[in-house]
Amino acid sequence: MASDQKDIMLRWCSRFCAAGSVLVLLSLYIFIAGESLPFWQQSKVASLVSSQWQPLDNPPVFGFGIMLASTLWSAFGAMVIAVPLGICCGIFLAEYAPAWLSAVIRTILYILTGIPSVVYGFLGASVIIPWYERVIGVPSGESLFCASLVLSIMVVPYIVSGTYAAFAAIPAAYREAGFVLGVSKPYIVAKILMPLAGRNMISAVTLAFGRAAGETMAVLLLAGNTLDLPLSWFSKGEPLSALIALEIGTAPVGSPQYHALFAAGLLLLLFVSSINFSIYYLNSRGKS
Amino acid sequence: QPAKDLSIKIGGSSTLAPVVAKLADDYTEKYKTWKKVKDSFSDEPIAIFVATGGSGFGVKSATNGTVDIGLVSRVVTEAEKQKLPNHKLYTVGYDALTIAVHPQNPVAKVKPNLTKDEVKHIFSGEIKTWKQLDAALPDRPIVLAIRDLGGGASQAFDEAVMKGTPVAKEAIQFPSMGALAGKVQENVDAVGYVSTGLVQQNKGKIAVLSVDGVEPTNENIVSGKYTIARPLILIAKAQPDERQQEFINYLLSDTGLKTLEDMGFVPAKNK
Amino acid sequence: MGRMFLWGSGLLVIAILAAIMGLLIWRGGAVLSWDFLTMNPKGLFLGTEGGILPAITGTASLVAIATLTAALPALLTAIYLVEYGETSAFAHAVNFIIQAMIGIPSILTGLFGYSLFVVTLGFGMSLLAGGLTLALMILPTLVVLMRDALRAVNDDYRLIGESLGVSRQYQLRRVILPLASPHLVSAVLLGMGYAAGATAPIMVTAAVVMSRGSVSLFNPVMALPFHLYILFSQHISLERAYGTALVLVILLLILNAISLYLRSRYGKRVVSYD
Amino acid sequence: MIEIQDFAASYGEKQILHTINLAFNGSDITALIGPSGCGKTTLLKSMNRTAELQPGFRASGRILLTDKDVYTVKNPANVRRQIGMVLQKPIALPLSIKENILFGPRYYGGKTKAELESIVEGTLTSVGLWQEVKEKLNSPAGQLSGGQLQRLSIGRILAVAPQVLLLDEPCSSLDIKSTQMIEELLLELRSRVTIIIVTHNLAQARRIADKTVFMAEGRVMEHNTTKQLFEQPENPVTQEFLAF
Amino acid sequence: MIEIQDFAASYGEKQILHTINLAFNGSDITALIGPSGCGKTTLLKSMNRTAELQPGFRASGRILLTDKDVYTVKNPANVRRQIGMVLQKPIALPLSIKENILFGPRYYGGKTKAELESIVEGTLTSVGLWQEVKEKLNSPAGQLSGGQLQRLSIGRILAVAPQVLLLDEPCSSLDIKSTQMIEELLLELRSRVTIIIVTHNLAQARRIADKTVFMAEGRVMEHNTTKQLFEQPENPVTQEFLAF
Ligand SMILES: Nc1ncnc2c1ncn2[C@@H]1O[C@H](COP(=O)(O)OP(=O)(O)OP(=O)(O)O)[C@@H](O)[C@H]1O
Ligand SMILES: Nc1ncnc2c1ncn2[C@@H]1O[C@H](COP(=O)(O)OP(=O)(O)OP(=O)(O)O)[C@@H](O)[C@H]1O
Ligand SMILES: [Mg+2]
Ligand SMILES: [Mg+2]
Ligand SMILES: O=P([O-])([O-])[O-]
Repeated sequence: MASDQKDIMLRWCSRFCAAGSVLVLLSLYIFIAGESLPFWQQSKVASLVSSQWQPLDNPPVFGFGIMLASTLWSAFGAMVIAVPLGICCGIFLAEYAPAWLSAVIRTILYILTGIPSVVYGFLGASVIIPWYERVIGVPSGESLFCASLVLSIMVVPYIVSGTYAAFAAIPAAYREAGFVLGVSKPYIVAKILMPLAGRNMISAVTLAFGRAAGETMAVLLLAGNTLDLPLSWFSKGEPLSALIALEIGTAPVGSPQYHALFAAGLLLLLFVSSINFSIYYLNSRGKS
Repeated sequence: QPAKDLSIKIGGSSTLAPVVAKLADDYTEKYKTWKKVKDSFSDEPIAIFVATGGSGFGVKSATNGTVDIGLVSRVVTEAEKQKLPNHKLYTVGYDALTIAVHPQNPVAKVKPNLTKDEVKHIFSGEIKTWKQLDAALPDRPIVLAIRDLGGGASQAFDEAVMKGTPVAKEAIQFPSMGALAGKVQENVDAVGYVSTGLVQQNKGKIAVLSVDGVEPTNENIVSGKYTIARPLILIAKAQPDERQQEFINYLLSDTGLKTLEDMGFVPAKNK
Repeated sequence: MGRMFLWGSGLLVIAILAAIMGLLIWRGGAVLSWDFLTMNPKGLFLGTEGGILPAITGTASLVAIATLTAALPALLTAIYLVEYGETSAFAHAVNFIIQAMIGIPSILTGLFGYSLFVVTLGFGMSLLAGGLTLALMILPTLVVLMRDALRAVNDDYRLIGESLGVSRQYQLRRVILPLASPHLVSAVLLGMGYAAGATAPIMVTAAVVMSRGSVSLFNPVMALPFHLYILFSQHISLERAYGTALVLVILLLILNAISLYLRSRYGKRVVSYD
Repeated sequence: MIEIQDFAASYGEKQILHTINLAFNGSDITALIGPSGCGKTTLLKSMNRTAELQPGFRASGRILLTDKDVYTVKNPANVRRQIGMVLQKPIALPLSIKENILFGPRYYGGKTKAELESIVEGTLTSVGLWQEVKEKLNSPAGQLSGGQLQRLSIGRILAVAPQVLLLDEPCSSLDIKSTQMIEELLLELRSRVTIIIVTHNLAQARRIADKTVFMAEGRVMEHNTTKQLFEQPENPVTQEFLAF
Repeated sequence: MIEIQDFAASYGEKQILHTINLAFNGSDITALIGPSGCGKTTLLKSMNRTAELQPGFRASGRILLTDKDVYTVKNPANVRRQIGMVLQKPIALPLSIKENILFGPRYYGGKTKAELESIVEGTLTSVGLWQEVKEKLNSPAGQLSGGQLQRLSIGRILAVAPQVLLLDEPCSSLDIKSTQMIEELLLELRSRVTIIIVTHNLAQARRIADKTVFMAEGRVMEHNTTKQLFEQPENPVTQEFLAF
């Protein structure tokens, strides 16, 4: 049977491709870790959290304190705004909105996820910052808060669609089981549906957090890029991603600064990967 | 890959990149193909690419050969020169870093002249509000706008003014001179070191302060009286290929220097 | 009260999109013209006048390279995961790694592309380096979307195939791929949109502020998102930044709309019996 | 106890039920049989006003519970509370066994802690679960077997003290033993509530129902004592259905 | 024709089938009955080696097809081709009616165009569809009704000329008329292939099966002629099952 040979060929080709894809992707870890190796060999762990970043001094000083703090502020801040909004909206779409409105809003969310981050950053910097300066009366509006604001708009669709999917996946029988007891809808949502959707909602929020933490263009344009340790949400700061985008172009290949930037990349990578891993763990544990 | 050999890649200083980009555009517009530049060349269309990223990017890319011409707007250090043994440096002009503020900032009227020390104290963060600079000024914080560390401007400013004193950490870093100038145009409380080129480009939108009684006029820059200045340099290969040489010649020609001047810089021949 | 909050959250989403699109169309529409789409950037500062043609062709070339490089390996990987690997430990590992890679920030893909393609392999800043970086960026997304497209095909079709004793390759060719094709195409379109909008990965691997001359693999290119970034951040022209943003968003909307249409129009045929 | 008068219902354009007239006696068990898709579930759901949760549902006619038309009640929750319904698939709410029983009572409120405790024990005893679960009242209800779960579902309804109990194929996913237990339970409950049960299992109808209603294509074809209907069906459609 | 010897099977830790011994005669129809979950489907799928497509499936013992153990065949596709299986839900491959029939034959190849045409006509005739569909052989099979589709599914299997035909509740989603047609078809096919049919409908087993196997909890409880098994069941479990 000639077809059998084709089958065997396809089987091997596909396995080869799967291995290849994984290898290529793994090499991302290897490269970033490898290029940062000289940095780890030369620096103390304390430098990780030091808030000095002076790559051009002699000798240069590299501490990631400012960047780590900025990344956390902007990403957590985005969650503070996006989580309540996203969960409400997800529940609204799944349980309350008329079918047509739900479909319209979900299409809109789909469109919003398709708008590239540079456009969000651009609109944020050209509209939100001047507005923020005017309303709050601060001399200069770039801040982690503004970055969070724009990040929250960027990640809210992930939370909404995660919440929506979690609720939509609950069999109608659970709602019926509530309704036949003559209780109200909010009671059913709170006592039956929320617990059932809980785990999936958490993984949607975690996913969104990872996105917010790794996002570059929007924070580059909005966070202010100062080398000062941000002590509040309304400070300026320079998240890890912005640091890399700002300095990788000028760092001479092989210089201490170059390796330090890859070290920053590795930190970001480990941070986001651990989030991804926890989602995967959460999901696989939930299924069994 | 013959196309690779014929194209010219240029990159570096965000101050100089717009000038070179403009000239490259004029050049391609004028000649279209290499054959029209010189009859011995083949009939290939002219292909020129200009990247930006700051003077640091210019030095780095010229060193490792990813660009054919590096753009730098600061002094190239000896250490850097040693890594560029097969290269030739052309100073095409000069730029001054003006102490620039928003035109509506009262400092432009109340205190149009600062001493270098005052400038230093402003940028180091010792003077935090305009009122601290002069009692007649409003009690509002000063917003510092600086180039990021890879920019030529930040190094030139350090040499001319700060002399090793670190710039205040609250200073907002901008990835290009254009962005820095933009902040000064938008924000009444901002002060930054803006290239004369951008001041000329944005006439009326940026006010400039004198330093130690010297205004950053062309004459003062050329004569060296205004000291916060920096050279504009092309790093080319010592033996560029013929087409690159043609284009470098064009950059250094009168037309080239005229464009540089039109864009607000001081061309090298004036000095 | 609670109900108002729920409706409010839904309406807010509509308001956000309306505000974004309204702003882009209002401010960007003013500069949008045939010349804007077909001319090179001009002006004393390039970009203050003229158009964005090289950025459009640059983005198109980057997307083309990324898609051409990533789509086939992604499809084969997805086929492996769904049709051949099934429950093997290797397939689990592949699945896990690909899934984890989806969330990798694009700036890190850019960093990797820079160190691998630009520095180590010596491609320099070039269309090739940028396109391959984008290919890496979209690969995991494509695999997952394609995997789900194949998984959505009702298992009973496979059971029929198996009980007739025909091979998986035959089933794929005659039944599974034709059924999943709208979803597969939709996945590719989505990947294209993702690649077209990415800025961080091309900033140090491919994008320049000015390019003249034909597009070629070893030369850098201009690109729409990067051009937008430069126009805005260097204060070259806010109007033209809005115009560029509008062009970019319209381009992505078209890609996404087709992708959504394919999925909803042909979505049911994957799972139903007729 | 509950009476259906000239009732008709449709989903969108499609009419599902045509002028139904039926009366159910207080302490009877009535079985509702008929081919798949004939409208049995729709009829049950119309009676406790859960059908209207489906988009496009419209109804006309009256359904009287102790002489009051349930469709004139403003808040349908009040109707649902009085006309309880057990679904085909046993469902554990994501709560403990105890909280499953108290789901309704807690919502209606006004009970002391001791009263709630006695509701739990009383209800679980009446559905024959108390002995089996009294040690693990606080463990998740999801752990129970299908048959236990279906009895728990019935208990959950009984805990809000309905007057009518509707059951939609309550045994179709259960094994023989569990089915027997449910049937016994229904026979016991019959003195307290009016019971209407939809079943595909004709033997089950014969075993437990006093009356049987045969429906086809959205109409009541025959309504009679179970014995009469199975042994001497009057309608030829009933005859064919029972014969095959 | 097909013989099962000491066969046992499990999914992961859970043993589903326990030492099954059964022999099926060449031209018999055998019905396989038993409570839900007792392992009927698993047994069928084990016979044509599709059970092993499920993760965690393990089997021991022998299944002999004309004295050759199918579990010693290297490529299971060869077994599946000889032991065809019809699924519970009628399914149209997303191809034309004609191509549904030719799905197997085209793969095995080596047929001329004329031969393929005659396979289409012959098969459709034998499943009683030819008259109904000969005008629209090239239209999508999805258009057919449930009953037609189930006959098409049977035809699709017959087109690869299996020796054994397994059917897993083939009529459970069909109406009375379609069920009758399938039953007639099986009675006709019985001279050509060994037929084993799983059914929940005991009346159906009585109508068409020569032999009946009663299974419970993964074991064969009774295997006898249909008449004997229904009228004088020997095993008390069988008695309970039939009585309930
Ligand atoms: N939400 C709905 N929208 C539209 N049609 C519906 C809806 N629910 C049920 N129907 C239709 O109404 C008819 C009667 O359905 P119903 O569920 O009442 O039948 P049934 O007698 O309970 O059948 P079964 O024995 O299969 O449970 C069917 O034709 C069904 O397709
Ligand atoms: N893929 C699987 N993995 C694990 N367990 C399974 C799997 N498929 C079936 N089972 C279990 O095997 C047992 C027998 O299932 P099987 O489908 O053979 O029963 P059946 O007799 O066909 O039931 P029914 O009459 O409901 O179709 C059941 O307990 C079922 O839960
Ligand atoms: Mg029903
Ligand atoms: Mg089965
Ligand atoms: O001209 P810069 O080097 O400051 O960008």
